Amino acid sequence: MTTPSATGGGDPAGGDPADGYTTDEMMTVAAARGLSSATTCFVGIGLPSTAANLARRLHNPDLVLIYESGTLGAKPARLPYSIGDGVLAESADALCSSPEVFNYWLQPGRIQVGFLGAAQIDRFANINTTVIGDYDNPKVRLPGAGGAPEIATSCHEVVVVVRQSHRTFVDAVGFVTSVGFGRGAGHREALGLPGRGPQAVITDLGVLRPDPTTCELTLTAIHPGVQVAAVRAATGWDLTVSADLISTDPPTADELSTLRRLEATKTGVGR
Amino acid sequence: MTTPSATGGGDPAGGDPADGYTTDEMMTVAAARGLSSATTCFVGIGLPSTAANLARRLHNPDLVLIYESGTLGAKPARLPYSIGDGVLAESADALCSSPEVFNYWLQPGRIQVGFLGAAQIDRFANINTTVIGDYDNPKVRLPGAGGAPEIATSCHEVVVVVRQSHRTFVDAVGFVTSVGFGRGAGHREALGLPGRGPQAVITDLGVLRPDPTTCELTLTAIHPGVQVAAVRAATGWDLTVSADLISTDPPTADELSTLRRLEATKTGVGR
Amino acid sequence: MARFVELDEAIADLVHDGDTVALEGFTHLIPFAAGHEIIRQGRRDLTLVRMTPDIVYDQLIGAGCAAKLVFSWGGNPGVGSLHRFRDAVENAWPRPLAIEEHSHAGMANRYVAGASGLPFAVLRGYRGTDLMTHTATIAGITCPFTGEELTAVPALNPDVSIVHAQQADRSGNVHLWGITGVQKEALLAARQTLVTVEEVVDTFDTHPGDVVLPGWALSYVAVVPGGAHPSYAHGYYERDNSAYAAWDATSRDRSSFETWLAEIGAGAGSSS
Amino acid sequence: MARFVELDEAIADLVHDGDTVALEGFTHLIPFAAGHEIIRQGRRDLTLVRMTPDIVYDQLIGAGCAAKLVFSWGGNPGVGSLHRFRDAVENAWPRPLAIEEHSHAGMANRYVAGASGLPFAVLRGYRGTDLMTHTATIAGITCPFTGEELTAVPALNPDVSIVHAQQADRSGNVHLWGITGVQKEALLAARQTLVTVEEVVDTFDTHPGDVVLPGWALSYVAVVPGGAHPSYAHGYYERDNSAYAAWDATSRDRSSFETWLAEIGAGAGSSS
Repeated sequence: MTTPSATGGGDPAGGDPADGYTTDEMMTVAAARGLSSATTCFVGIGLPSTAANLARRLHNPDLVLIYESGTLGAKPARLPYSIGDGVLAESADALCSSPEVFNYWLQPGRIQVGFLGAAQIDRFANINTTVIGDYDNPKVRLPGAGGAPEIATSCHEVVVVVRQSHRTFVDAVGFVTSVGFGRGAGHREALGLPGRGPQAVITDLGVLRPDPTTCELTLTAIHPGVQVAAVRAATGWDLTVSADLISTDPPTADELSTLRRLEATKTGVGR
Repeated sequence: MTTPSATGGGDPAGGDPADGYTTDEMMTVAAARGLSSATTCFVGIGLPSTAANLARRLHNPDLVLIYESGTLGAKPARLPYSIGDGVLAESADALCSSPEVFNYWLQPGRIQVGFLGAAQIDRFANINTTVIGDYDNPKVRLPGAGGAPEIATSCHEVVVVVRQSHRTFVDAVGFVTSVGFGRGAGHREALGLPGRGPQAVITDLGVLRPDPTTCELTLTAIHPGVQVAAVRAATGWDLTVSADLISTDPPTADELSTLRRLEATKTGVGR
Repeated sequence: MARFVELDEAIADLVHDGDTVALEGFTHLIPFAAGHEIIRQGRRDLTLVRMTPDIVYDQLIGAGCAAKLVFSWGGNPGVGSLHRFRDAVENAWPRPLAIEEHSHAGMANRYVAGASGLPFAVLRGYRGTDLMTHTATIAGITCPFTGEELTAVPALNPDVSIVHAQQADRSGNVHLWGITGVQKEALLAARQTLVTVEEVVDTFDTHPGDVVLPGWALSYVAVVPGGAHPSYAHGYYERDNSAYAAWDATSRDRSSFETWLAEIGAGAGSSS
Repeated sequence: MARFVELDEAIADLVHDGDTVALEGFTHLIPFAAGHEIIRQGRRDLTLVRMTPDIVYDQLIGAGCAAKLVFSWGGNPGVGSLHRFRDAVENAWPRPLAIEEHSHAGMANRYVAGASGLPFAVLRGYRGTDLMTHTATIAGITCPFTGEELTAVPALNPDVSIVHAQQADRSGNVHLWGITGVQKEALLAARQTLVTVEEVVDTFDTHPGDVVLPGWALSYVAVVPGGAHPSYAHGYYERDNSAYAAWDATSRDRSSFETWLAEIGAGAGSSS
């Protein structure tokens, strides 16, 4: 591909590795590294928001963050507590209504990277945030779609940040809330979806990327100290491991301290 | 009809008649009287704007004026020179974009009276502001539609203010820019147009209203000193005169002085 | 022209059993006080419409006010689940809750269509998702110029829409700013409207994200300082994140929820 | 990210013969300086798009820049006719001018569709008018939920949209206020954009009717004080109504118009 990929760079961390960090911290740092060359990012709340704000602080201060609350170019001084946090409005280049953020900004493909979380994700990177079990008689009712279905289709590419477990990484989600590659290669195109779909799924164990031919998520990077067998055990399908599997650089001291300072901003009262 | 009509009242002027006034002044005063009980008015520029602002000054200070420039509730201290005049913005309750004024305010039927001018108007109150002669090889190219087609269909009722002449009042306009009653009774309904259409055409000679049965414009009021024959001569069809023809009260001294003070506001530099 | 009334009078006049009611506000300016008044007045069989049900709808659902929920994201933002919503959907407690779910983009466009006097809106959305299977109010539509296939959603036209704004002036014009979500569209889509406000002022200042709605387009304005708590009112008070966190425990258990109901003055048996 | 450039450089880079170009601004903030630069650079065969052609398009049409005009109201506001527009339509001088005419509501919605990445927009409009006969870009569309018949218009996606704003900041964000018409939509609908501004400021104040567009969504910003004259720039200068009135005489006659062309520095033979 000739277009620059926001998630393509290995982006050597280039600092001294830090001692003692959690798997969540590794995940967030890896996700932030994936945004080192991104221009615009539509940010979901939670892990994606932490990673996107970390990327702005570490190596991409010009990264434009768009939240679905209609805050364009938010530069929050602390981590937002929710997607409609007042710090997003106060720091945004511009504010717009809900219809406008979806119709004028997301839908026309103006945003490069869509940064999503997931309750469940499957082999073809389809995301379920709606329901576990039968739709009309659910075992667990999840929050639902929010902005995700259109983020997943309209952004040029999608990055998913999610903790990996056998319950979360399933062979096929029972409910497709947001389309990854549908039933596999060619399905996005058949549906007429404009974006390229999920290009990276960054977890607490490693990084999965779609196979260029089959679009099946395969393990392409593994975090320090994690065994491939552990990743496979935390995956609900027979996970393919890339022949070019790389090992993620551990967080540098700078990455880790920046992340921790960022996380600490959220513990205040705030709103 | 049970809904109050903005143009239904004879609304006695109730003051001393003024000496010496022009036919244009009579027309504007008559048009302003027609707005004495109106609530909201979508205002075209020119004569309609003068009359609407006069109505606010004379007897309906709460009349809400909406201009197609997206100025909602404009209360201009002087007559606007154009429909996008800065005095409209400065005095408005709220400002909105062009899409919003048409989609959110006009289209849903939120505005009671549409106040329009016309280059030509016909027997069924259809308005032409597009072209005289063949469309592709015109004798006179007029400005075109502007906001009028949707004002004519979406406002609850329409009032037209136009000087009357044989050239302007034609049997059937060569180009329907804004629909009055189309080809006659029932045509608006067949087209699915929500508003009741033109309820008064106020000219420098008198007032024409649609016949309740045929929807043909008939002469229902005549201005002081004007002969019926003169009105008929200035009409391009065989004008029916109402059996209940009334004579318009001449402008009162107050109406006339208020109008003249209002007109004088426009002669300054302004913008 | 908007009339200034007390909150209880406005709710009594506007909200009737069986009505379709939208309380909007995207994280910010959520009309909690109005929601609690609906609970106190014991309304039933409401169709509740809202992009992000938030805890205000968790409370209305738990109190048994709702027969149906039309929504796009039903969580406790920054905290987790809406337990009363889940209990209604998963266990039909205190009564069965029908759901009609969309994406945010779909809901926003449904309000736009409603505000525009159109029966439907067009968007690029839902394709390939299972929402198309389970939600009847999603349809295909073909561009008459290009032949392209797109998605249509029907207009939302609530019987009543309620929002909270920072200010009204003495003419009943209302002013909100900051994150303003879909509030303008929700009000303009509704047959009748109520805006609760923090205060009445003589004139409006300007702020980023200003939305001013003319009083002549509104039904009622009620002055309710703090009416958005525990959500926030930009320029007035911050979000009470601890209240959102505490709701998780209060709502997780039916009996602690019923204690809460009694505390806000809901009549006996409100939830059953 | 918007780049700051000189006006002539921006026009040379953005506007090419045969392009579809929109200069927007509803009475207010009309980008006259940019229009005059297009004339000076001698562009030809443009499709000019604008709700209210105003005298800026009268000038471009008279100068022979345009092959086609897409519009909804072509007059000299407060004065009368656009004589160069009429001469082109009525007499094909200086060259034939194809027209595609709509209502304001239709044009506004065409820009909305363009800004939204949709191929068409839906409205209640045109029914019963002869515009439906003479304008190919109007079609019927049926609501998939109610069966109601409505009207569709195709998206406008200009090659270049140009607007004038009061201010830019140093990051290239632009700020306009007062009557803002369809400028946001025109910019967001276009493949490339130019915003001319009165001045560059460190930070934006707030004003009624604020519109802020992020620099990362724009191509070029050019600082052109007075760039909207003889229209007005709210907060900077008033409309030069006498210039609008004077244009009636200047434009009524081909030779006085050609004198005007020479005065603004258009090359010889610009109009032929």
